Amino acid sequence: MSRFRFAVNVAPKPGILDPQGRAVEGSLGHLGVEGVSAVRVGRRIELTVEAADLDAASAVVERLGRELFSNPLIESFEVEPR
Amino acid sequence: MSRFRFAVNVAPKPGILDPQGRAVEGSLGHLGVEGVSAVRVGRRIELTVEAADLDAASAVVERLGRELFSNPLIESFEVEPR
Amino acid sequence: MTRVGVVVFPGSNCDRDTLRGLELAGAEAVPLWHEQGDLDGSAAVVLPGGFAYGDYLRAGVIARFSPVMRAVAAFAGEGGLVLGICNGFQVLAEAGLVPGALLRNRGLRFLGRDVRISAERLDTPFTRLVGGGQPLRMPIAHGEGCYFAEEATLDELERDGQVLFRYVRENGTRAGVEQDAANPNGSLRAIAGVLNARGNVAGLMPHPERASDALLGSDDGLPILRSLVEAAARADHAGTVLVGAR
Amino acid sequence: MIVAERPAVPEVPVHRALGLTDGELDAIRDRLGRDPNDLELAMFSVMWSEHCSYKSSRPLLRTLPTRGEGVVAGPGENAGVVSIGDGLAIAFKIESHNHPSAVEPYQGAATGVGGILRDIFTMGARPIAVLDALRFGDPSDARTRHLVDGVVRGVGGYGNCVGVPTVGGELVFDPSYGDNPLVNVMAIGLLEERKLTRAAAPGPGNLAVLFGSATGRDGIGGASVLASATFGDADGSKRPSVQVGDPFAEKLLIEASLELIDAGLVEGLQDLGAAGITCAVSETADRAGTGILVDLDAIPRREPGMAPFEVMISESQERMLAIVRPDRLDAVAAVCARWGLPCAVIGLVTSDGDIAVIEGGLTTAGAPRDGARELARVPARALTSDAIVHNRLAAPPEHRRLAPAPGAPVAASDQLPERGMDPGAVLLALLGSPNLASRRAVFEQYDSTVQASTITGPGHGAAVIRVAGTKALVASTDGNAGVSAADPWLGAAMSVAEATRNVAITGARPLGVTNCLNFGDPTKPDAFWQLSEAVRGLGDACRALGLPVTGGNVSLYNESARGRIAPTPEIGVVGLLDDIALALGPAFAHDGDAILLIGEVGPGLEGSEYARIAGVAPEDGPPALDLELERRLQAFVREAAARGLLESAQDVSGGGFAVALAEAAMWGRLGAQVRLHVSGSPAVDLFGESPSRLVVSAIMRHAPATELLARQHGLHVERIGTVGGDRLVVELAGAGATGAAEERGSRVADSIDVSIADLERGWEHGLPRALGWDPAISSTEGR
Ligand SMILES: Nc1ncnc2c1ncn2[C@@H]1O[C@H](COP(=O)(O)OP(=O)(O)O)[C@@H](O)[C@H]1O
Ligand SMILES: [Mg+2]
Repeated sequence: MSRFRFAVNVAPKPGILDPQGRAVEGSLGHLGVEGVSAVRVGRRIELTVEAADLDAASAVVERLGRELFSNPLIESFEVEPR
Repeated sequence: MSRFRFAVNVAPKPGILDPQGRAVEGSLGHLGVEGVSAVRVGRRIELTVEAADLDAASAVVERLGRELFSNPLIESFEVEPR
Repeated sequence: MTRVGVVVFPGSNCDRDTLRGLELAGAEAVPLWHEQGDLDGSAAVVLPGGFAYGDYLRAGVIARFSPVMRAVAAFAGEGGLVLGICNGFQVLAEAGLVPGALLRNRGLRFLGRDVRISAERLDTPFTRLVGGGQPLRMPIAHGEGCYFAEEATLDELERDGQVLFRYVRENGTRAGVEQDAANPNGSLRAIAGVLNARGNVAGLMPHPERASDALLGSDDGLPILRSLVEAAARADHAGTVLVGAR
Repeated sequence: MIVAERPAVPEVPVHRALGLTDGELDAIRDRLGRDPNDLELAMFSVMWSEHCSYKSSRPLLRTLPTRGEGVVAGPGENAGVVSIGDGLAIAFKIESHNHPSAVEPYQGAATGVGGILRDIFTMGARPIAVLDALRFGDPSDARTRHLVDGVVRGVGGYGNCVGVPTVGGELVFDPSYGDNPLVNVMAIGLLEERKLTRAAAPGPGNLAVLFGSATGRDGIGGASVLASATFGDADGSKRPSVQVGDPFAEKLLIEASLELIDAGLVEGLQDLGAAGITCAVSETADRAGTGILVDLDAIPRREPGMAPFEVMISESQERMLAIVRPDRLDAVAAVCARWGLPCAVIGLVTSDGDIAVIEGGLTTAGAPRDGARELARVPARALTSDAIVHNRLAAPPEHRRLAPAPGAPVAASDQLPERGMDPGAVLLALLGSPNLASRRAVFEQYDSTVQASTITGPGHGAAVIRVAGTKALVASTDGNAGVSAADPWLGAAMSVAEATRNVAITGARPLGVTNCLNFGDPTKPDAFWQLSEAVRGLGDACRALGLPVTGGNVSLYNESARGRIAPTPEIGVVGLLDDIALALGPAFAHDGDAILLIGEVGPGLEGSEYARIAGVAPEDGPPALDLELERRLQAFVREAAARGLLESAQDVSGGGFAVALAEAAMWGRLGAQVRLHVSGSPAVDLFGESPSRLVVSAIMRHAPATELLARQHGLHVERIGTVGGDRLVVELAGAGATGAAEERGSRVADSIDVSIADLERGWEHGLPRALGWDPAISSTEGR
């Protein structure tokens, strides 16, 4: 067995309203920041998986991304080996 | 001017309580998942910056990461060009 | 009458309650719009509860950049009295005007219920009329109220008398940290409210303005608002009060 | 509300793919005098949906009593409005968001709260309270737990953020809701009567101004077939099947809308809900007998490349339509800007009575620019008041459904009562059962005290909220699926009786009734029979109690592969308490007070919680309801409260007399010594849910006057014991108490003797235990 570190990035699907992203964009004026657009706010889950090999570990993370970390109806996720 | 896409990853600092991470670990049992540890739940903000060059754009994102996206007291952040 | 300003951020939802509570406490309470750069000559300022900017990203962080907050920070810098309630506390913490941060409740659920708190100090502009003895009963209503600061900071706060309120049990004893219903958000050292080092800026999670009328179950919050108004009145004439930390 | 995406099968004609029948297409042709184009078809398909047109239920709803003294606005407006004197009025309405909540519980419930709140502030009322009536399947089932968790977080996530206290509701578990949860939300608002604003578009030449969120591809699932069939775009990925609520935007919308109304800047105001812009423009125009010319290009979009039909029927949340005089446009825009809300002139009020959609823009004079194309033109009436009506077939089922089958959710009740077993154990099992245990674990996730006016929040009967001076508003929601399943007429009438009784026992005078009718597929005669019977029961009860039905909502097709939900007429009632000081609570007040039982028990255990946890389906039918008796009971308790005779009043409902008594004791942290005369079977006397009964307490000195007053109202009254001690003791007296009762199938015979502490423990822990909730909840969903 060996240990693998992953990150799972969860983001609102395209076309889905992202109130947080909107609020951030709306606030940039107050910070005097310009030229920022298309802000999407999502979650990032980092985790360590102990498994026989990378494939086995990835499989576990894929499953967690699908079943636990993301809401497939409104969010998409991507797995990122670290 | 050209456009650059970034992601800013915000994670709870080590040692800061991360009840979400703990909750995830707690729920792994129900899912019958084993070998997962060190779960940290953070945020991920994706954004597009319009600037003269990458350096200028990065500077803007660095500032947002520091002042808006993360609370230095409890969170660390990293900028990821996409 | 002493003028006390209540900041209205987009998403504030306790501003009207707070204005009313301050009036019951004898103040001339005026709303301060988040986009204004001055405080309309307020002798004290309250940041009310709610969900400023939806509490999106992180409670209080976006509001912190509102123009009015520059005025509030300057006012606080001169020793002006500032009180943050619930979301207002979160804004003050994000703005660095009070120490620490407010994390998500340990149970990861929003909690609306009555809690009991006791004032650790009775000599501050926020507690002078509270009087010792009975714990104060008032509601909390928040999802991110778990007070956090690093151990070293917490020790300093205790040493310097910057812990203003703590969650306590019905019998007045200090609440535990984990799995103690008396400290429902799991705040470190059961801290419900803190002072800045200078003693003129305070934040607390419970809602004194919702406990300002016995008809609604408790008026234990009124003395807190009265203390503020009275201190502000003195500040009015005698310049700003300085309650040096111990 | 269209949720499921229908596959676009080429052979299927567009109108059918849109859910319109051939007959409905003919009806559309009649109204247009020509064939509709696809955009017009899309507009009809959403406007003629059950949700917008009430095409199946309208004939039934017409039979309801809607007038009454104090009614300022009734059905047809966004919410009912009743006067409370001093120039003030209350706007209130209950609405369902069942199907969206089944798909995505958090967002479904959240947008449900947002939708009903908009109905309230559209009328010029500031929302002051929310009540959520929730129904789920077996609490030990994993899916149910997921739904409960998401729905409760969603209700809180939205209501807490907008700053409207959630002060009450219901939470009921019944297997029939397993696949099809019910999320009914009632909202209440306070307004100055003179500020009452109509959702109408008067005055040709006035401007239609859209403000709030931009328009995206939300909630157009069912109609998306058009994209593939007509626009050769089969990519559904851009089209969310779930709408995301933005409570922050809603809060800004509330403040901006009320500011616009306060300043008298709008001629009419309408929220956007189902059928989006199409519904808003056609309903406001129809109410004023005008038309609206919609400038499609002027509508702010969230997405590039949206098709005209997508823009016209999008159900994007947090949007409002204002009808504005041209000379006031700048002032309106200023208010919106102040609240950071985008706003745009999207059309012009016309006199031709048509909803016309123009692409290519309007001149400043409001005339189509040259080169502009008219994409649709439909009479506003055809979409709304003249929408199709179906007279459905109603037929009672051959054999009626019995009370919940054995195996109903009983996880939390440790043991089921055995024949001849200690009734104290039965009482504890009932108090700890999912449907009767404390709802604290749920309602503590809600902010019930924001606005600093909550006198009695969730947990102990009806909610009491201060409105002005000494006046308080009292509200309750109630339904009775158990009885409705056996007899929809009775279930509906009993729900009205219970909701009004819950209000009356605080001393308040009920002012009006709103209702949400949750039923199955109306094209099935037995389902439609359930609906028509329930509406008949609703009407009969309201007439008997002299109350108007001021509004409501109908949710049909609550069916799944596993079957149909128990018919669920959900009733919301608001009442007025003139003097808060005289408000009565359900909890016993002091040692030594006399306990009186008002009203008489009747037979019938079917549909009771006792039958549910006992896992029996009694053949004795549900208890009967005498509406005239109920009226007298409520008159009595109001008069007794006004005269200050009583210390507490609790009604007998779920769990029967024993549970009502135990609640009064627990909530007062006081014991009681009671001797109950058992007429028939102890199970019926203790746990039967026959209506029109109260457990009241009075100081000894007032007991005789209370008994006298009850008799004057023609009510049976019995002094059954005294408040005191730290135990609840109920001795059974009379023939029914003997072993003979057991021979008659009674399950209980001995007396009850339980400590208040034990009652409280069982009651408090029942729900979290049933749902498997512990302090460290595992969820990264929601906020
Ligand atoms: N989903 C809910 N949200 C808020 N309050 C609730 C909910 N469900 C039940 N309650 C509250 O719990 C108490 C018990 O509910 P219920 O048994 O329906 O009361 P009653 O028997 O008086 O009709 C009431 O105060 C009710 O408002
Ligand atoms: Mg009820």
